Amino acid sequence: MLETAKPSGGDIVKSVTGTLDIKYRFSYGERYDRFFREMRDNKRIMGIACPKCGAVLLPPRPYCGFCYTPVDEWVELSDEGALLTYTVVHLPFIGQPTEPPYIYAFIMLDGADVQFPHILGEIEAADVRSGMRVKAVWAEERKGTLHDIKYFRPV
Amino acid sequence: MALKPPELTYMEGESRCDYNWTTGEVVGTFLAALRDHGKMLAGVCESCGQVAVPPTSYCESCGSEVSDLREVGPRGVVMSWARVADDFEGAPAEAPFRYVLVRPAGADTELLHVAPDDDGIRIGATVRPEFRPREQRGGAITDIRWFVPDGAESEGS
Amino acid sequence: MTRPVAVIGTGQTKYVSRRDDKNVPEIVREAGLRALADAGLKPSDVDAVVIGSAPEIFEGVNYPEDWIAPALGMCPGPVMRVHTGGTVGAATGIAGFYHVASGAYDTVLAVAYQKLSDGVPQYGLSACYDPLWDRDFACGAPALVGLQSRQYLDRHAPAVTEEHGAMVAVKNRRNALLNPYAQIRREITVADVMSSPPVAEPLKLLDCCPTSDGAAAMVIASEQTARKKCPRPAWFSGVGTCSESPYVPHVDMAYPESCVRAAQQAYQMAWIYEPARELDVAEVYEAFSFQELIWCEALGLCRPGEGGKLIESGRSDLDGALPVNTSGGVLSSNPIGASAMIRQVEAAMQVMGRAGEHQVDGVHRALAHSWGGAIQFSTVTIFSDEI
Amino acid sequence: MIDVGVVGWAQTQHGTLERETHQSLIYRVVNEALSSCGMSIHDIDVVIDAGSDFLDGRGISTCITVDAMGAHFKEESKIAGDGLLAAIYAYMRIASGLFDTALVVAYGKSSESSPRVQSLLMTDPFYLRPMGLDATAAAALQARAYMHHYGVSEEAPARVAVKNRAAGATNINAQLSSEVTLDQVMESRPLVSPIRELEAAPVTDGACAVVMAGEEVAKSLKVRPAWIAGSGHAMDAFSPGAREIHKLRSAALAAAAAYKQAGVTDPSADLDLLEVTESFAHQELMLYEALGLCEEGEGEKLLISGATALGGRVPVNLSGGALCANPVVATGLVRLAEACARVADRGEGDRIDGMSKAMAHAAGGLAMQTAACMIVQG
Repeated sequence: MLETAKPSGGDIVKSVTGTLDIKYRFSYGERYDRFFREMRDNKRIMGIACPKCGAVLLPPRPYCGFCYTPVDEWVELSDEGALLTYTVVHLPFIGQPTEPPYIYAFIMLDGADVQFPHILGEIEAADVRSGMRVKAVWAEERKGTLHDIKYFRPV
Repeated sequence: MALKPPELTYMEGESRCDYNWTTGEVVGTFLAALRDHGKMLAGVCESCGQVAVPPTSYCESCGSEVSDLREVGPRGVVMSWARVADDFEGAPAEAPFRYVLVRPAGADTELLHVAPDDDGIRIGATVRPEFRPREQRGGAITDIRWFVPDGAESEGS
Repeated sequence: MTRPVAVIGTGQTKYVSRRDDKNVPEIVREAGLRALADAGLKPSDVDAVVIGSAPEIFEGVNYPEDWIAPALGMCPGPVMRVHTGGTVGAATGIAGFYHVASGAYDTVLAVAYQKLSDGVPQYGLSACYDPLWDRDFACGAPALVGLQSRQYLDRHAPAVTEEHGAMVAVKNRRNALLNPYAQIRREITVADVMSSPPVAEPLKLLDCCPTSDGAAAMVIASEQTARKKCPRPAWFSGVGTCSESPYVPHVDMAYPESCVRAAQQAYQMAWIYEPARELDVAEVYEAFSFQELIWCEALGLCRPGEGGKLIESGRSDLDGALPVNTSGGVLSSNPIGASAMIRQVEAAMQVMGRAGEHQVDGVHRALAHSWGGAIQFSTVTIFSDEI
Repeated sequence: MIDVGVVGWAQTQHGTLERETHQSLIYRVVNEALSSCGMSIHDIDVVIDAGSDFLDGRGISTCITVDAMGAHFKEESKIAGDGLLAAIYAYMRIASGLFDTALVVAYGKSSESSPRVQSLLMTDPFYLRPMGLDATAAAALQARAYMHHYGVSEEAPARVAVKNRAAGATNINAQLSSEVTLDQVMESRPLVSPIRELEAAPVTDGACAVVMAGEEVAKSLKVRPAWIAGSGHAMDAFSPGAREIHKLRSAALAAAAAYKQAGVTDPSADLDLLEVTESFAHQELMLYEALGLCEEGEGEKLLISGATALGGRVPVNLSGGALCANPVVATGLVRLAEACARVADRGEGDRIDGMSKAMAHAAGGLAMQTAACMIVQG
């Protein structure tokens, strides 16, 4: 059946290769704009307080994810906090700005009720403990992204 | 500590990923026939008999197995066309060119391909495929360079 | 009350790291036709199709259902694709359930698939993170589950240890030896797991699932058709799903509330009061070893913090009182978009008595669980041998 | 199936919304839909949403929009394709008897990436993608085949654009809200000919939300619902060359299923209004035929008769349709919201006297491979 039509000159084409390269322009929107400008210009991390449940939220959204209330009250957070949990990433991946191994962590900043994601520096993986105190080390050159903080170091 | 301009409006981003798609036997055989023999193979549905080009291993019309491949064309009839005036990244030909739906002789479906921007490309016109030279073919639908009006001299020959 | 709905046939492809003989629609067709054959039906007996797959970036085709569904012999006809992340396979089965429970359709074919080898799986998963927030630090699924596993271990130390995760990996790979569809069929030891290279600590290579090509399918039908076509249908007796935001206070990855709530809902619908006693088998979505312990706790199959004791006791072994992941689990086969449906397929097969060598005797009620997103989507499905 | 009403609906202003995020759009539109029927998010049992990961530039984008939809600690599921399909799934959820209320959300921000690339992503890797076929080119092939097959004049699609842009001029949410003349359309830039710029839908950001409720809850509300009378969806063959591309078989089948359920036997007499997804102007003519408003090949005649314009026998796209705003993924759900607003007796401005039954249509795939329809009545 298929054999009869199979080209005699060579094997069938087993696969086809291709690349997708899609460019995006992600809108910061009004909230991320304010949040990242505070980081870039003032080295400040801002949360938003929910007037109903009182939670101080991250990342900044127009609403409280928990009780669906509109939120608009900006609150300055400490750039210091406690390590919630962490993992040592050994796996390389495409587009990764930090070369593995590195320590990826969830940090509960003082004054916040939601975790802040970042990486740890100035510490060996074996010395990291959940609950330890860490503080942001700010980058000299800041552009309005989470990389405006280089990493968090132990206090 | 006022916020300074510039405002942050857009973050530039991209999604870039490489793929290696398995073709399967029917698609792989069709592509190899283009490459090795400069021939178009169609799939014959074992149930409804539809002759489909390019072929899939299942009949898009009735869902049955397609296990028999047969040569169709090379000449075919233009069933529709559309003219592209402006170049774009990844275009299959230099603009202006035309997209065509060609029904090769012996087939019941149409193959999507391109054609020169030539008034001879119109609905009902007979066209024939112009294959790329053997050494430029890689086992892809683009091994057919395009379809030209039957009887026309191929460019560069 | 809703009208009774059952799974009356299942189909799977063999899960492999690279399926190089068939393209995506052909793999979906293979699983779909097997499910129909298992149910004794033809494609023309199907009233609607539900398709499921995880992010389109895995295969690089958007709206892949448009390309794939015609391979099921259903076009022209009603096709809908569900798209919920890791839970999608189960969410697809559940959508099939609602297609029939609503009275809109009698017989539905639900198929879920993924052909991870066509693209770059970890890139696809990393693209799930918010580009303006955590995308640059997170690394596919292992980093997220590394955080989760660390939180779980730290909370319950020393009652739960890294060795307990390794024991899950050993058990599930052992179960996979009996499952002809499983990808990884190799006996391993706790020492092998503990000495395997770190991926996202505390996860080591053998704590992690593979990436697979494959598809799974179920035929879902009304009571009338089920009684006619299937001697022992697997009735949907409990269905629950729950989503949660990762950005609210008190997110607890070590005891995810979406899982707890989805389970409560499914148990309530199925009249189950003591899941650990009333369920006969459970298939949970353990993409990484520690997750089996976390899910067993959140599903109420053991008490919080007793995951270590559960795996140590042998209770969740194939010959234990409540076998968990009799199929070998996600740790043995992981075509992501299909993985959650494979849990449903295994649970349904156990109820139908069609699980072959890994069949557990006397299964009346089986649970299938899945998770997705940033550990924020959960589904629980309970199949029963009676309405 | 049990009676289900569409009780609330809302859509955003459509356009290029560069200061809006997906979350801010969704949050606003959901709140507006809820308040339109006096409900709170806590009254919602299940959320069914539609979005496109490739369009959003993220995998599983519900990861970061689920809270914007108010779905925290709720049943929630996502459907690929148009929001109208999500509405059909939500309808099934309530009809199962297991849920009383459902929220349907659909959103898209096409301005964040290239629409051409987005539609190229819909092609298969073997046969269509190497040809660079995008949605406009596929629609152009369809337009030429359709016009040739039935002898449709070159001005006919342009006349659809004139009609719909005139209607859109009164739609406060529309992106394009100016009228155009036949000459302007005919002289507009060719995209992929025969399609001209003014015969193609614009690039749009926008969102839509709809609230549904089972009979008991729907009747307990202070506002009157639009009751769902029927729905249907269908998919045709994938390869454009394996379809009769001059016909819309999927739309005909989706409509047939909806008509059967709703007891519609003569659509042009039984329906008072249609809202259809005409991403390209010629498609509205094809839809007249596929949806049974006229005989095959008679679309142009129906248009010229004025039957489908405001004040006509069976108006189509009084909102201006997709040609005035095309927030892909949400476009079809917007059609449902528009249809509901016209037929539900809520003492508001949008309702048109004498209209009681309307159908919304959504399309998907290259050259309308897929279709979904829902009929609502006041």
